[in-house]
Amino acid sequence: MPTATMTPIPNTQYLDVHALRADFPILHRRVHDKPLVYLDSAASSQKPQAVLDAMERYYETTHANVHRGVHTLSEEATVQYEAARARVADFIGACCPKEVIWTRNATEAINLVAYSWGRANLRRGDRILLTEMEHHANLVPWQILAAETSVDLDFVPIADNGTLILDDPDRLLTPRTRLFAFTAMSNVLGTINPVKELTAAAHRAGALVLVDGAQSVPHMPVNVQELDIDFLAFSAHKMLGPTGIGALWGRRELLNAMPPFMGGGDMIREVHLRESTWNELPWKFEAGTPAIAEAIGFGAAVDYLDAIGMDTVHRHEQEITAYAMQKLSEVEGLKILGPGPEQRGGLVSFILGDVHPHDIAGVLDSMGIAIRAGHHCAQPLHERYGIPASARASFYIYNTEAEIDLLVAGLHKVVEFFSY
Amino acid sequence: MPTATMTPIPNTQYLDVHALRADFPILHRRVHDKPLVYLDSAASSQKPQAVLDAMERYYETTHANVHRGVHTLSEEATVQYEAARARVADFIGACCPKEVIWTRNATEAINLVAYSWGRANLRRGDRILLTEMEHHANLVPWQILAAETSVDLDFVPIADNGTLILDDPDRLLTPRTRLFAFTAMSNVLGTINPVKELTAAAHRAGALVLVDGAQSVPHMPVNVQELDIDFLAFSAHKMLGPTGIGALWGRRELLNAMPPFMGGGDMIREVHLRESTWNELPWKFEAGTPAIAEAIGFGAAVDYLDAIGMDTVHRHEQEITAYAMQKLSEVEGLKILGPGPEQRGGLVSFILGDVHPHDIAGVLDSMGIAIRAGHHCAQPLHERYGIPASARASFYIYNTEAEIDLLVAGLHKVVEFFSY
Amino acid sequence: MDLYAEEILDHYKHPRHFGHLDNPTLTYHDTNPFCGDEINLELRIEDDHVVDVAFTGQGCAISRAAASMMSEEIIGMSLDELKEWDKDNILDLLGIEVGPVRIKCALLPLKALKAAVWGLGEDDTVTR
Amino acid sequence: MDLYAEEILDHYKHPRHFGHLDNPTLTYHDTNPFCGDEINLELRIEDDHVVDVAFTGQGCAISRAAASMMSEEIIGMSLDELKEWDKDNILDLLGIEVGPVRIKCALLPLKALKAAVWGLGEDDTVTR
Ligand SMILES: Cc1ncc(COP(=O)(O)O)c(C=O)c1O
Ligand SMILES: Cc1ncc(COP(=O)(O)O)c(C=O)c1O
Repeated sequence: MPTATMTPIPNTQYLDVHALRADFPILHRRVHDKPLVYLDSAASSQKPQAVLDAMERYYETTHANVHRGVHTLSEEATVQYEAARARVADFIGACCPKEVIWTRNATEAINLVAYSWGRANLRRGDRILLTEMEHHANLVPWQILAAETSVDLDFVPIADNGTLILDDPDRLLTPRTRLFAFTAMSNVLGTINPVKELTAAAHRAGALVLVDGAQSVPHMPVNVQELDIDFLAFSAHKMLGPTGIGALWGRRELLNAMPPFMGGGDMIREVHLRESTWNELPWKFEAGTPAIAEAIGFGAAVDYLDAIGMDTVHRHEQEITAYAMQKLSEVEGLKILGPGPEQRGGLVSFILGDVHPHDIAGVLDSMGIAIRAGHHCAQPLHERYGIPASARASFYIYNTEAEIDLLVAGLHKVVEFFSY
Repeated sequence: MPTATMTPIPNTQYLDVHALRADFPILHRRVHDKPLVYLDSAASSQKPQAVLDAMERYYETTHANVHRGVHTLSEEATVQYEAARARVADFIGACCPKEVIWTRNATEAINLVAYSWGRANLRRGDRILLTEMEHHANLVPWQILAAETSVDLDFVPIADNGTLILDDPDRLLTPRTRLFAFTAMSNVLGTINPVKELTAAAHRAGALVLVDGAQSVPHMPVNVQELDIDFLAFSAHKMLGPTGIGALWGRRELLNAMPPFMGGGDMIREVHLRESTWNELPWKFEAGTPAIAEAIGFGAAVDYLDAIGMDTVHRHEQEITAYAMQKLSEVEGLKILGPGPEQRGGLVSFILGDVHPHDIAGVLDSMGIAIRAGHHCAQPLHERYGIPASARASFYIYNTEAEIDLLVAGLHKVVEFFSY
Repeated sequence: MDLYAEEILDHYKHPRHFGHLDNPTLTYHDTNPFCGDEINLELRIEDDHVVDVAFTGQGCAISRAAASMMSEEIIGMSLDELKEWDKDNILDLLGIEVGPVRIKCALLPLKALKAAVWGLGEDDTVTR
Repeated sequence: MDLYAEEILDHYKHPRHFGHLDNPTLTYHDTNPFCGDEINLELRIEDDHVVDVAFTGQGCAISRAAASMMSEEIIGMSLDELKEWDKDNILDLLGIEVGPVRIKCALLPLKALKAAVWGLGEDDTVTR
């Protein structure tokens, strides 16, 4: 674990960031005539050339619709498309590719579970446990389900330091609790939740576990079998992959027992005018022409991350984050949300006196520095802290401590600029 | 209308296909050491370089998450993303961009209507009218809905010549019929249905109209206001665009009155722990990070088609199709499904003696010719004709009459090859 | 740093008409939940004309400057004139390029103004 | 035209064991709805060994050749041996590369065979 007292070096000790940045074309762009400092990867990451090339190559040499075609292009496309699924399955330690269902994004993955598993299994009086730190993606689908099925929602509260308060698990994990859905890492607080412990508690209470891995899968090793969870949702675009694709992983027995979500081509076995039977996993949940090029791009992204190693990715980000927290705390009036560096992933959200986060981001943008401002799709979390919005700098493999220095220098300017 | 007696010329009279083929990198590929003859565009079209470049350029210079970011990249990405929506809205003659909702594909667009409009509006005893020629995408979602809501399905039958039999519209369009959902063009028979007339009949009966435009929007001019329909579903990947994106167009009043489908970021206005309010159109129906690059690619595809002109696209295909039908009918034992060239779009499905369609496609593939074989996601249609499968050659702007000649020569070989 | 031109910063730091009126004819409250911005707009109308205005609320510099500049501008204008106003009037006042995301900030005061004057019109309770 | 090697074409045009048995011990019917392929497999088992086999159905050349070749091969084999069979046995018989889509055609006869012999085992009604 990096300590907070280390001195700035151009790369972290874990990763040759400067070499790696050459792989990301966008990082050579200038913004307002300054080199781009991209600190918004928690919203969406940038893409290495290898990912773009994989998709371009696919379109230029192989594209055809998958599964149904007898001709060479279709067979080759099918092989590449399913190989990408196997790669992603492997990346998260799934038993087998058929447990990985392609979706548009993490959000759709969670909605799939709410629609299919939720409507088939929940009855009035059943309860779903969430936390107060959930992204809207892991909140709104359950609200919609709850309104339809008269299921009740409970929420694990958050302590002032940004960690979950679960000292009384039995009160929240009642005998009627059927699902505990929580994020592995908060996209605002940065908090890394103890997935294994939370899962064990849920299972003791007889509840299933859905993990929102949108922020964990891109940034640290995740092994679904070791964690012993039941569902995992994540998005390619936050982990060097393209937009338009994400995945739901689920345990085979659960997925097998679930009714389909959307209907159409590919998800069927036999169709008659008035009734149909369903295909096997994973295709039962994939209706219509899938995001073929995107799946292949996702596979290439996972290859890129695997070549670095997720342990290295995580350690690099923790080092950057510790450094950032130390430097940010020196900015006048700046207050960091969330726990200390040892309990958090690669992002820091903060408020700065009474300067509106939009203005912080606006001034930084004029210096080429991209951070996010707003409620980051976590309004209830901001309500919990009594603030309308916050500013967030988030890091990935391509960020350097030198960029943190630019951020901090920029914030000093912001303070100066808006002082009365 | 091209007649069936014209002589083969390398290009049709409408389009300089040879010049245009240079824009499609994959068309220069060889398959089994023969030049690729791609006759499977109804399953998925190939992509011009301009579409690939638009996406690559986006990733290399602009990518960031849309709508929420204050920084330059996010603002630029948002502008490009929403401009693509406006382009597509314009392409189908929509009143305004907000009537266009991005989905993964045509299939999801139909499911969206089934889930959102269907569950909110239909009651036991209500009826939905479909046709016997629907793709599974416009059949299975309604079966799932019917099973859940005890709504009844009716079907417009097909005549032997592949056209709809609607001489008794009042019997099928009952006072309880709430929706008439049909394809504008059959992906097997090639039949172009009279959308305007069918829509008028449905509206007289008080039913809404959903048009499956997966095969019409790519191949002919479609103007939703002129047709006076209520919903239109289509996919980018069949019209020179990328995989992973499609669209639902719907009339504003209808979309406004519909509840959301999936929940998550971007589709909300305000979120609290136990309740939320929804964003305006189109975002109300777009949960989570959208397919940003894909939307931009879709916009570029529509630009490419617009530059040619959809009238020209349609005329070119009709000429190719008339030529193909004439030549194919000379192959021994070959039987074409569907109506004459004046009533069909750019595809020809057929059976060939008792040679299994897979074998037809398999032998043609060895000659570099890609056609499709199977039930083309229209099993009930094949049941209607008492055949398990068919072979299909489908055409697009890049196909030439010379390619038809290769197809026909190939089919003569197939006959020879499999004759006893 | 175009977005934060001298004048905008001045209006942000020293907002004109910030506060409350004693006896407003119209008040309207609006929010932009996306940003957590809020505005409370109060108008004093006499003979179909704006004779005084005040606002409170929280928001970024752009939205606060827009509210401040708008307040200065609309005093003396008739309700009919205000009904003609659109986003170009605000953007002209601000005198900067506003991107597609921050436009929501810039237009919040206008949204409140339009709702206030049109709401009045609909109730047919115009004049004092 | 690898897929349609001489031998495959021969089995397709002149399928061995095509037809019905007089008194099958086991019959199994399976379909591949994706292709519209169908197979009806009949086995005559004596002393846990295949003594005769027949099949009917419709399908492409690959699936029909696979059924024909498989039928020739399994006569004389024990049920235990057949339970060991997997897709490699069929692909070896066919002697060609089969892609991910057409593999379903090639393996339909094997699927029927496995279901027949395992089904038997499960019912514990093995031997005549
Ligand atoms: C008529 C028709 N409808 C719907 C679809 C489904 O399109 P997609 O798979 O892109 O959702 C297709 C294409 O497969 C089609 O031909
Ligand atoms: C914790 C968390 N969950 C879910 C999501 C939703 O991801 P997406 O928008 O890709 O569906 C995000 C990202 O925005 C996130 O940070």
